Amino acid sequence: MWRWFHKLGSPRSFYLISNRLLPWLGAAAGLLLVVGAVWGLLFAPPDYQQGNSVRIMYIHVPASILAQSGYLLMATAGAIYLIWRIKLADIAMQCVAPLGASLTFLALVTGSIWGKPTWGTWWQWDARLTSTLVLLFLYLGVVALRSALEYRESAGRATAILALVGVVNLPIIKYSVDWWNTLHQPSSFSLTEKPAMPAEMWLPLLVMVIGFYCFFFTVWILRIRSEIIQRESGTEWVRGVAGS
Amino acid sequence: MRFESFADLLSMSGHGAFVWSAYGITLLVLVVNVVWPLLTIRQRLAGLRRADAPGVVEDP
Amino acid sequence: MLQTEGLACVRNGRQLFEGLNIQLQAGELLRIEGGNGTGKTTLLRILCGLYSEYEGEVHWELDHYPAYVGHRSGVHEALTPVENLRWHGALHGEDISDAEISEALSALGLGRHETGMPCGHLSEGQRKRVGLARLLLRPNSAWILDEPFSAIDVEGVDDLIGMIGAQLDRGGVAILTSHQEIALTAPVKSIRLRGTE
Amino acid sequence: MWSSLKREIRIGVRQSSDLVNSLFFFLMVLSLFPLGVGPGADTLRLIAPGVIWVAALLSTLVAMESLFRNDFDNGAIEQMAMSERPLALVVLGKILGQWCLSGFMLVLLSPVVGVTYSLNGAEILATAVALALGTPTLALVGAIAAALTVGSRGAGVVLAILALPLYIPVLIIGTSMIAAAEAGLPVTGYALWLAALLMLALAFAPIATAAALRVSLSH
Repeated sequence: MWRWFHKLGSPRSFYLISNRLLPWLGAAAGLLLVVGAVWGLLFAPPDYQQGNSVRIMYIHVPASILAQSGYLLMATAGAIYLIWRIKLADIAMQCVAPLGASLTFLALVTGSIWGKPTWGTWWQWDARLTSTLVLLFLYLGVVALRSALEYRESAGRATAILALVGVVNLPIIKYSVDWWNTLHQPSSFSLTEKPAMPAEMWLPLLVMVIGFYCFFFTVWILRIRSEIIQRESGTEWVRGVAGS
Repeated sequence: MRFESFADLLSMSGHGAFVWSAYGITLLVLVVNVVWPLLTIRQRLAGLRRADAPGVVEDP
Repeated sequence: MLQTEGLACVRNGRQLFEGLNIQLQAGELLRIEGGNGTGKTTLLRILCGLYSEYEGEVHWELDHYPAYVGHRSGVHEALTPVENLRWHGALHGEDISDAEISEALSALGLGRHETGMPCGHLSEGQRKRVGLARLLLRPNSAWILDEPFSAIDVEGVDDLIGMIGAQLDRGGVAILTSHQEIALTAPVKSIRLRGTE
Repeated sequence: MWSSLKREIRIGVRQSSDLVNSLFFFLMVLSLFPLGVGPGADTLRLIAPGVIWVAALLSTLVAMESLFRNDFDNGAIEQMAMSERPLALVVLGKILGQWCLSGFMLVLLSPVVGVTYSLNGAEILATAVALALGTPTLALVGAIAAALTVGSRGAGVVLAILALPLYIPVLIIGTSMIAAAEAGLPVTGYALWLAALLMLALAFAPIATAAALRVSLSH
């Protein structure tokens, strides 16, 4: 296992491996997302309380799941870079931040659109939306630090430490926001606890979540490849890739 | 199929505007996320190709 | 005392040096020459463990951490030289008596008058001497000095060379960067860093 | 550690500009709200917990900006990194030293603040305890952000962006502690939670700050 881990560690072998992997992943993502969307939009039952607006769940829930797992992935890549100094881990960490931030933003927008028919307002300081907002700030913190240390050799290690500090604080923040919510939240429908769903409701959701994961990895690999070309532009093999 | 007609699909008993706008924004964000790295890859590769092309004076 | 293997460093896309193998025995002086921007300071900071973006290995056999005096003297302008050095001593777990501190300061030409005032009022050269006084505070087996002679007047340089000689005689090592020759009886090794363009 | 703490206090006393600024900042923010929101006693009582804590957060940020800046520029951080004592302990001493002159002062100011926001005796005591338990956590967590940004330009804004999300748990629990005191409810639970956060910060923050400083030295 260790040999494979190191082989993947070199940007060049990652680039070659991803050459084969990317088409399959991209196709799976496209397929799953289309199937899931059509299923959720057209065939899934409306909610007895919210009616059809529950269909927004099929994009809001996967987006916020990906937003959080994105941050965990970023922190893991950061830890790997700090411990084993594998250059690819730094590149991987750098490429997750903008992607994760855009998915967090997506979760916020779809959450507030979903809130409009349910609560009558665009923004409700609901526990899930608030912690998603904080997650967005954590992402922006990593992006801001990375750009503030642009020409610094050890910018990667600094952002890795920040990501790790963030991931340690994430559960604490989430817990305190949920607890704060119970103090101030009038007991109306909240996005936190998902309603008990019949099978024909959560099946499309499952398809969408898997689709979002495939999408996430596809874009992540694309961004990593683009960063590899940038950072390794001096090497022979990248010029070979450019030439072909 | 939960909706009888196309019009019914659009209106979704009043919630259509919200559902479709949410899906629209999602589609936009997803497409931008895919297209952006593809563009930068092509741009960077082209940059390298230009730099390598014989007879091209490499700008300092 | 010191051994490095295949030391290489790329900074801002430029290869500063590569394949650097240094051997330094007790009582030897290593002088690092090179123009500005050839990575002298970076190399010193790598040897101190302050800079870690490099390839290769650095092995020290020392009983104390090396003492480093860089361009920045490590002296706070609101504190007096004595207070500064007392804190520097405490950093290494030794509480050094004020007598020893003022003795070290006077060895560098800083009398009672200067040691009473906050370092902010001292000149650049005097502040550097306070930084250099740190070397005398406790038995260091390795001195790492970045341009020690800059901002020091002529007889100060002689005192300093005398100090370095004494350090080498005691079986310690010294590594320094400097643009001027150093007249010393002890064996002097030197490396020239060419900015490999 | 103690020598760094004493050194920080001595520097703070002699070069009190940065730390006094953060206290003035605290009082200024507090005096803006009555002007903005209205001087009515009950409105002030309602907003008091939130305002006090937001002011404490911002004044800690102002103090954080100068925590490592000076020592980074004059080379003291390099000496700290090369000392035989663990850097985390030395840094802890430095942070607590600075807290004594900035965070702790907020605790001493809480009676003044309490009176201006028409809080009674018990509420002022709760405010003081809350600030006493919360501001060191703010200093410790803020130090991580300060250490990460000390090597970069334009550190002030970036420092705030990094630190504020991490301040949220302290803000929430601290605010609800004062609010509970105003409602006459027991505050021990909140105090214990703030103490728990403090212990967590004391355990982990210095290590992260030391690692961040070593990285900033490698820039």
